[in-house]
Amino acid sequence: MNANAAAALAPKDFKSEVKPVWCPGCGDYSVLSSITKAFAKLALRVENVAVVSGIGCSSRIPAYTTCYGFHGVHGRALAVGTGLKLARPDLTVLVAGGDGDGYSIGGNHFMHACRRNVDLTYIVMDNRVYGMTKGQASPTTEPDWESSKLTPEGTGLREFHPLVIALASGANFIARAFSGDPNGTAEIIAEAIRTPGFSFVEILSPCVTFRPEQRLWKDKVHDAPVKPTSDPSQAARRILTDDGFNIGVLYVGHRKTYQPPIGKGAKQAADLEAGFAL
Amino acid sequence: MNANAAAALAPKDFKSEVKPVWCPGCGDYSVLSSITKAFAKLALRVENVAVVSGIGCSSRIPAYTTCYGFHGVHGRALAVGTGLKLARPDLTVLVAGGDGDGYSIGGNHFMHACRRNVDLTYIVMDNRVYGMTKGQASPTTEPDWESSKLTPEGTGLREFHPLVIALASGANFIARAFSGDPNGTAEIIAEAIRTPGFSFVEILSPCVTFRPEQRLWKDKVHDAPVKPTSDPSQAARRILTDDGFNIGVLYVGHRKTYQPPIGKGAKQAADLEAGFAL
Amino acid sequence: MTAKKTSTPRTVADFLAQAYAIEAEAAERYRDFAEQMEVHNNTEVAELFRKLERIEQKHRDQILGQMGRTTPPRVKAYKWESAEGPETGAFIGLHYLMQPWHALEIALHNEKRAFAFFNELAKARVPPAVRAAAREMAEEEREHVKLIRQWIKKVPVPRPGWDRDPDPPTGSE
Amino acid sequence: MTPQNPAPRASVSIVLAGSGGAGVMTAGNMLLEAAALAGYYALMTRSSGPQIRGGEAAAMVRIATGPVENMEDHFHVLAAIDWQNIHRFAAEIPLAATSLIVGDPDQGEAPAEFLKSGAPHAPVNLKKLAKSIPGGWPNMVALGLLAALVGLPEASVMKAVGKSLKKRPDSLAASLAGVRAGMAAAEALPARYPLLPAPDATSARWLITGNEAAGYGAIRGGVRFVAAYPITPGTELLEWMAPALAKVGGALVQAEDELASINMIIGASYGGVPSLTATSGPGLALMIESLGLATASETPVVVVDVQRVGPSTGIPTKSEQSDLNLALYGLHGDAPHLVLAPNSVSDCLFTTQWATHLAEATQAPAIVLSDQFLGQARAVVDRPADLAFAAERVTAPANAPDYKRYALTDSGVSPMAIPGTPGTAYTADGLEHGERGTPSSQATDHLAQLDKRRRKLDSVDYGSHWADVEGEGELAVVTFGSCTAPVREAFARARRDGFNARLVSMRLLSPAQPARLADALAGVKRVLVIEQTHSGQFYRYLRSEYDLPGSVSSYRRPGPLPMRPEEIVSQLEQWSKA
Amino acid sequence: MTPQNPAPRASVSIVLAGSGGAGVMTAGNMLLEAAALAGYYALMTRSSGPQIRGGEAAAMVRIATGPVENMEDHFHVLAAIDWQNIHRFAAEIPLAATSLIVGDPDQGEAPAEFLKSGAPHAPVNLKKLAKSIPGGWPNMVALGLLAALVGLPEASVMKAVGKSLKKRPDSLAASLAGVRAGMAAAEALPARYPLLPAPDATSARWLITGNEAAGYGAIRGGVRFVAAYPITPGTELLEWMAPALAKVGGALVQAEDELASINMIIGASYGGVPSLTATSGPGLALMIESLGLATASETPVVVVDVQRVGPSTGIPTKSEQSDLNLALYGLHGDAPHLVLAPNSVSDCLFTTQWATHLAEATQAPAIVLSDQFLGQARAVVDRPADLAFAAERVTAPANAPDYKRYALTDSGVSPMAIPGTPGTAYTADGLEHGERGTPSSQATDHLAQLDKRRRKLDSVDYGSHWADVEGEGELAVVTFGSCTAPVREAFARARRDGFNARLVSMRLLSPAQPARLADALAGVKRVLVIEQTHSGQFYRYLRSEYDLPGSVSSYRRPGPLPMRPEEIVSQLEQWSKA
Ligand SMILES: Cc1ncc(C[n+]2csc(CCOP(=O)(O)OP(=O)(O)O)c2C)c(N)n1
Ligand SMILES: Cc1ncc(C[n+]2csc(CCOP(=O)(O)OP(=O)(O)O)c2C)c(N)n1
Ligand code: SF4
Ligand code: SF4
Ligand SMILES: [Mg+2]
Ligand SMILES: [Mg+2]
Repeated sequence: MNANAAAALAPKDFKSEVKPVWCPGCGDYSVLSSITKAFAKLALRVENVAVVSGIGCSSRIPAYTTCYGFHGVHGRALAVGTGLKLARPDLTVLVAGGDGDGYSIGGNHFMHACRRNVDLTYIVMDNRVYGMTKGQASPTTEPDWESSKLTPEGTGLREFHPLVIALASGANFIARAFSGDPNGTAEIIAEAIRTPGFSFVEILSPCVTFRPEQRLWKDKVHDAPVKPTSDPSQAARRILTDDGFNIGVLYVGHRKTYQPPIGKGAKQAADLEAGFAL
Repeated sequence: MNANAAAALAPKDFKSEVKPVWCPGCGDYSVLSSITKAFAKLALRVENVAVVSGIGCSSRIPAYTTCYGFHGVHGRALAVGTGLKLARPDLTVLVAGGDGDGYSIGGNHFMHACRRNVDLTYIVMDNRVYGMTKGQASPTTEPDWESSKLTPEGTGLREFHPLVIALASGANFIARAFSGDPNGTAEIIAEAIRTPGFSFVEILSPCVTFRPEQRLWKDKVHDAPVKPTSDPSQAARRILTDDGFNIGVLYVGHRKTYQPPIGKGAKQAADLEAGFAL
Repeated sequence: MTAKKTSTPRTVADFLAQAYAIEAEAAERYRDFAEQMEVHNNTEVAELFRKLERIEQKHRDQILGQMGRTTPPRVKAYKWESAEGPETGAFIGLHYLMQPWHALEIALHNEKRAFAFFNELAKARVPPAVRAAAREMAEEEREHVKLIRQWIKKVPVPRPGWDRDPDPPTGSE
Repeated sequence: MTPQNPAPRASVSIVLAGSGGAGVMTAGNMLLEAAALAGYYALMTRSSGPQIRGGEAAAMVRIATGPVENMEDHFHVLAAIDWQNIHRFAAEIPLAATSLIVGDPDQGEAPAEFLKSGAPHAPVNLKKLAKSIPGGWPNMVALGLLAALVGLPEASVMKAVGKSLKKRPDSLAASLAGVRAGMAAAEALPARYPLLPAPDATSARWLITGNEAAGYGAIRGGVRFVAAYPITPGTELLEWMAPALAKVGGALVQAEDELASINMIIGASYGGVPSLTATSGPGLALMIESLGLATASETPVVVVDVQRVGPSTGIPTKSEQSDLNLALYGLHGDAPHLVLAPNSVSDCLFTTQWATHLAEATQAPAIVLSDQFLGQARAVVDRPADLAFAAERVTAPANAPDYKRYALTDSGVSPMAIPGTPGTAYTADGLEHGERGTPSSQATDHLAQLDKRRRKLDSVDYGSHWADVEGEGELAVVTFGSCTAPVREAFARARRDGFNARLVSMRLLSPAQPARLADALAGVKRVLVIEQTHSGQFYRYLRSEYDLPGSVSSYRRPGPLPMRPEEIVSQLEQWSKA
Repeated sequence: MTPQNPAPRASVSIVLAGSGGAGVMTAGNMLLEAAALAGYYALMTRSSGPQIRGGEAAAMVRIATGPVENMEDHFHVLAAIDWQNIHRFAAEIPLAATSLIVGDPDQGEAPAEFLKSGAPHAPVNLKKLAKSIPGGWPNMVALGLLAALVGLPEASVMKAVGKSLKKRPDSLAASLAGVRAGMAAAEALPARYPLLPAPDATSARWLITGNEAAGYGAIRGGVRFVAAYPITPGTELLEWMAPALAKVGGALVQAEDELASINMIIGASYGGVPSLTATSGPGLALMIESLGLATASETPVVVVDVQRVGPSTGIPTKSEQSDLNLALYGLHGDAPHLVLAPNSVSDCLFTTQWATHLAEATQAPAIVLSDQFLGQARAVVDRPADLAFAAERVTAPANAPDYKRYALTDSGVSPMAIPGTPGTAYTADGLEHGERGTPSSQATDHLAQLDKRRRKLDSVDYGSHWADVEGEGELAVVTFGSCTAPVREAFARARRDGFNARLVSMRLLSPAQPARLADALAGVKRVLVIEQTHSGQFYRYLRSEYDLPGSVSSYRRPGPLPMRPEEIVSQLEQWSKA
């Protein structure tokens, strides 16, 4: 089949037959729908897209798309996605997961993926909780949230600020989205994919089961009052002082994408023998 | 021996008989000397101090002191130090290591230790290289440094900004020091130890073997032109725009130290049986 | 660099305590240097640093005598104006292949700094007794400078490439 | 139809199924508690679909006149509030032709998977009955019905419901009415499974899960610091410990990952505080490097691995014993350490307590291999005996002369100086070292320290706790962990047919105890090794470390289904006749 | 003194020692190259103190008329440029009374540790001789001296020096003069160790380290993506591969840690590109969880573990075989995978190439257990044969009808769809799954997939490469890895005394090959297992998986000292007479 000649796909063509195990009301349904919309908008082909994830409710997402998917282990999605993209620069690689997966166990890969600036898009469905393991605090959980049996007095820990860390680490595209606005989110995801380099989209995605109060997020979010900037220190000021509910693209940089040439070597393996011969 | 009555110790009392394997000229000698000066300045007792490290040239430091020491595995020093301090809040715990140990393999613990804000002092001897394994690029290595056989064209990666990450993650005390100024560094370390919560001191400490050009750092460093601030966004602006050679205490916050009460439970183990009894 | 003013002694006792600290630290540092050279198999330079250590120790003990003591005093933690104490060698100057000439150059640099330190104090606005004591100390350091200068002349000047090591470094862990 | 008048039985198994929201777990727990209050022993396990919420679920309850630690061959009653996807549990809910299926006719037919057992399907309008009570719930009706079917006294059921609803007194009346309605509805059912009278309660009883028992065992053993990262099915152990530790002056820290948690407990233990983490296979895998550090630096720690089905993420909610290899062999280099396996829900207490004691005594890491079955099963058990095993670390006194942290002693154990002790400061090291801890690459130091670390484990007297040894005869079954209970039941059953064999359930898996096992197997002609793995990990381990007498066979199979007595009986038959 | 006229020998061993800066490694490498140019086989290993720079160092060179892959029992010549701390290497530098110690009298006495061998100490003023040449270096004098002592032709030495100094022509003349001065100085020495004439060079020869060979083997096998984190002694493998991959169109990425590197190569391999990482014990330990993912998701990857002395950080610069347990058993759950071990420097090439082929063919992870000795030894070897093993992954065609990624095929191998292929998109999963990859917790799916993953490895024809099998008789030695060469040499020596035995050096460690080994050992009455571990990991593994014939003994000892032929000969004697 000639990919160019093929008809463009609709969002539903990116949605698979596998039925999500998510709780009804879970924000991740909307995120799935936004992703499929973004893929359609970008006229991608299912076979040229790979969705990579770790472990968590949100990380179940690859199988819910009709694309190639990789559902790895907890916290390592960005490493898998990085290897895949570096080896196969022709693919569109979307890495997706939760706040526990990405900011707790996976925090180191997050920082280093931002630095490395491989042409990936990374989506975190942040519900400020570990959904899959029944409601423990994640790095983004408020310090005084007392509903986890593991931390019955609250964690007492300062929240992790994903956008600040992304910026401090060198991510090239930084946005915040809200699952309650699937169309807006689709736009943002599409732009993230379109932008070369490492794009990070933090999506506020309520966990209706363990954080039912997040149903009220819809009343808290608001559009970012300013246009995206490409000045890191301006971006820093904005992100540091924002209320965590500013929605929109907040930073777009111009850093060079990291991609070693692959498949372009001039030599044969046997040519290397010269180095050993006497 | 009554610790209070005991004579205060001199820096050399904190220096052990074990002779460092460091290359002559290595910045870490000065750091060791600064640490012992800081301990003496604070009138600490050797038995009440624990120095914890990972793996690397710099991480060899614990055995060079007369304090309790723990030389663990690569990248996990902060976790060991955290457990130790939480279990034994009466001790002064100093965690020390290299830029590879702390920012590459140990990056996640770094971020989360900053967030957790346990009363620890963390010293990174940053030489922008992996000394121990013979000169590979570390996260703080300049992207165009081409002297490592692993990355012969340079890493092409944006440097990791330790102070920015520390600030973004919530460290309560942030300073940069230079090993070439052991007296100034000793002051900073003493202040870091004195300040409650998680204190981070990045010490520029040349690797004369793999980065001989760092011998010239002495001409590059300069005192921070401003006083420490306790305003994170002011600190952010400063650190983001600084040249990496500003020396001094850059940020001192007032965040609450994380320390669950330990040793203070009112109950006996057997009292817990009530929960199982019919 | 961290430009904090070294506290100026107001009495001779203060002065001697400070001078004692300066010499004690200098001696200790030469011992560190000697040990580094021993660990790195440079015995020739190690021995030289030991010698320098002994010189500084002697000076230190002489001050002890001036203080009228037989046991070392508790050394106060001084804030030196400079990165290192006025007579303390910087670690970064060392190299495992260094030769006696390099070691003596370091010593020379330290003695000159010591001289300058005491000389300045001798001219400072401090009680005359302190000035006199400082002058005396400066004189001694000037003697040391001379001594080292003569010594340097006796050792060969390193050839260019003295620090060339044909072998690669070793790594571990 | 009127029920026959069946003979009362010593054990009955019931499953209550339904969609999430139907409250089958709550009702199951009440049934368990009612049985306990009535003086019975009981055990409950759970199954649920992959959905976090609203998924199909089943509460499996076995009630008996004596202690029970495993599930029976089949269930006597399957009651379903609805049938939505319940067929997915078919493999987990074996029925017999003599079983009874109770379903709500308004919820459709019972699935063919169950009907093919030949068990009759009795319709009961659970929802309608519930609706007839204001605020009524079908699960309460089902509870009453099930209690009546097995003959639990009404008072116990009512008391159990009351206890459970202490905090929701508003719904108590409706619940009790529902129970009564269910009891009444049971009258019309075509079968009954009455229990024999409960034994006289001579001993105190506990209602406890294996995870809770392990947590309590750790605290009894002296653990006062825990750092951990949540993972199914280890999380409940941690969730129980968090408030419990706070009460006894300890602390639990949620770490950023398992690399942090193992290293945090190493740090805390280095500081002198007995420390533990709990996890499951994927987490244990991440701790391997640092367990080597604990071995080399001689820092005692306890790691509870509540095993689930592997490899990789596998089937996180189900049980298997296949982390055995990792626990035994997972460290790089020669790194002797302790591996122990509890063999019942209540033994989780003893084994974890003993593990803590042993870890502290030997200054080595101990891995406790629990599993999802033991960890999450809730059981009515006799209050376990108080055993004196507690943390007793050999420490160095202040100013110990010429202190050497890694001194080469006869027992291998050398006094550990605890930070704060004057005159004994040392640096613990994962690099090979001499007696003082100073790094060394000399062959003599390496060999001496390897020998020392091995000797520590070999010089402990493990007493009789290394295994449970039962029975007589020339045949022997060797097993461990949660396979033990079904094997015991199979033995009891086979014995009635004249079968005679020894049973060795090994609690101390490593270091191996060849002399002790040889003793236990003296005179044995044939050995059968039983385990829940695919590759026969336990069998292979026994071969490698022990000279098993006579001919040796292996019966193994993977999870997720629990071992059932009948399956083992048929293995025993084949094998004993072979 | 004039040298006796000793009989020429087939092999001679020399060590050149001195402080960092003295250039002993450089001279050792020139000696090695000179030997190669003269038509000899040779091997060089290194030892250095813990200092990064300026530490004591020793270059150990063995030169022989036939292939050599291990060190001899003792060195014939120990030459030292200075003696600073060289005594620390005493255990590594065994001397005999017939050996010769050459030292510079200006550098003091030779250490007692060496003199007690009874070897004479001949003074040569190396430094003075060097100084007499403008720009002269003592190491070049030592080189000339050593070359003369063993009778290497001057032309070869000069050529080797010239090659090595290609980039520093300014120092060539002085170096050559130094060599000549050394040769002249050798005249006066009391002993000589002349080599037999070099064999006619029928085959092409390479000068290569095991790490380079493994890297090249990987590239020949098809590896085009590497992600890794530096660690001694694996780093050189990576450092060789980085530019080599760039040349052949591949790429190497330095990852932030080992967790990242293993997952990056899983990602790249999922994308269809054969991928590898290299590490050592601590790094392998960190990769364990994700190796389970590679197994469960059926993603082929190759992990080279260049083993060092464990446990924990251990002795990073020295060799041991004690990661065997971790490599074989380290995964949680039942996770069949490949483990291979090269048994010589040049076999690192074949084994890594074959491992790549097997990983790709079976869609499973392969661990290559090299070690520090093999990896860092530099050897003159016959150019290895071209073997056709390359990556040949069974992939799915575009639009394959009813595509099932994890289809239950006879061989267990199911076609893998490579991203980009239309019509076959699927999600790879570490959760247990059905044939399509959809997560499943059904017992039937779990068993089917476990069987499939096991079957894949069992249905490969490993041919004759599974082991090197040599010799005849009723006795057999089974070994692996770098123990093989000293065992071979011990055999050759013992054979002269009438000893006769078989030697099995196992290259494929897992999956076990019981039928093949049974064949190889048919008729054998006694088996001796030889390995470099403390606990006998290999012996235990063989016991667990194989029915070894007759009585089985184990000879094992840990690192850091390499196995020497004499040590094994004495074991063979004891054992064969027992
Ligand atoms: C190594 C490892 N540790 C722990 C777990 C258990 N675990 C699974 S998902 C999860 C957290 C999920 O939280 P998040 O990433 O926020 O996803 P969510 O479920 O909230 O979408 C944890 C701790 C695991 N699977 N593997
Ligand atoms: C798990 C693991 N991976 C890799 C290594 C190898 N290693 C030892 S030290 C080191 C880096 C040291 O760099 P840094 O922390 O900057 O310390 P430096 O030597 O520069 O002071 C590495 C990669 C190891 N010991 N363990
Ligand atoms: S538990 Fe929370 S995050 Fe998980 S599926 Fe349910 S609502 Fe979504
Ligand atoms: S290699 Fe570099 S960091 Fe390591 S001891 Fe030498 S100079 Fe210091
Ligand atoms: Mg979450
Ligand atoms: Mg470094």
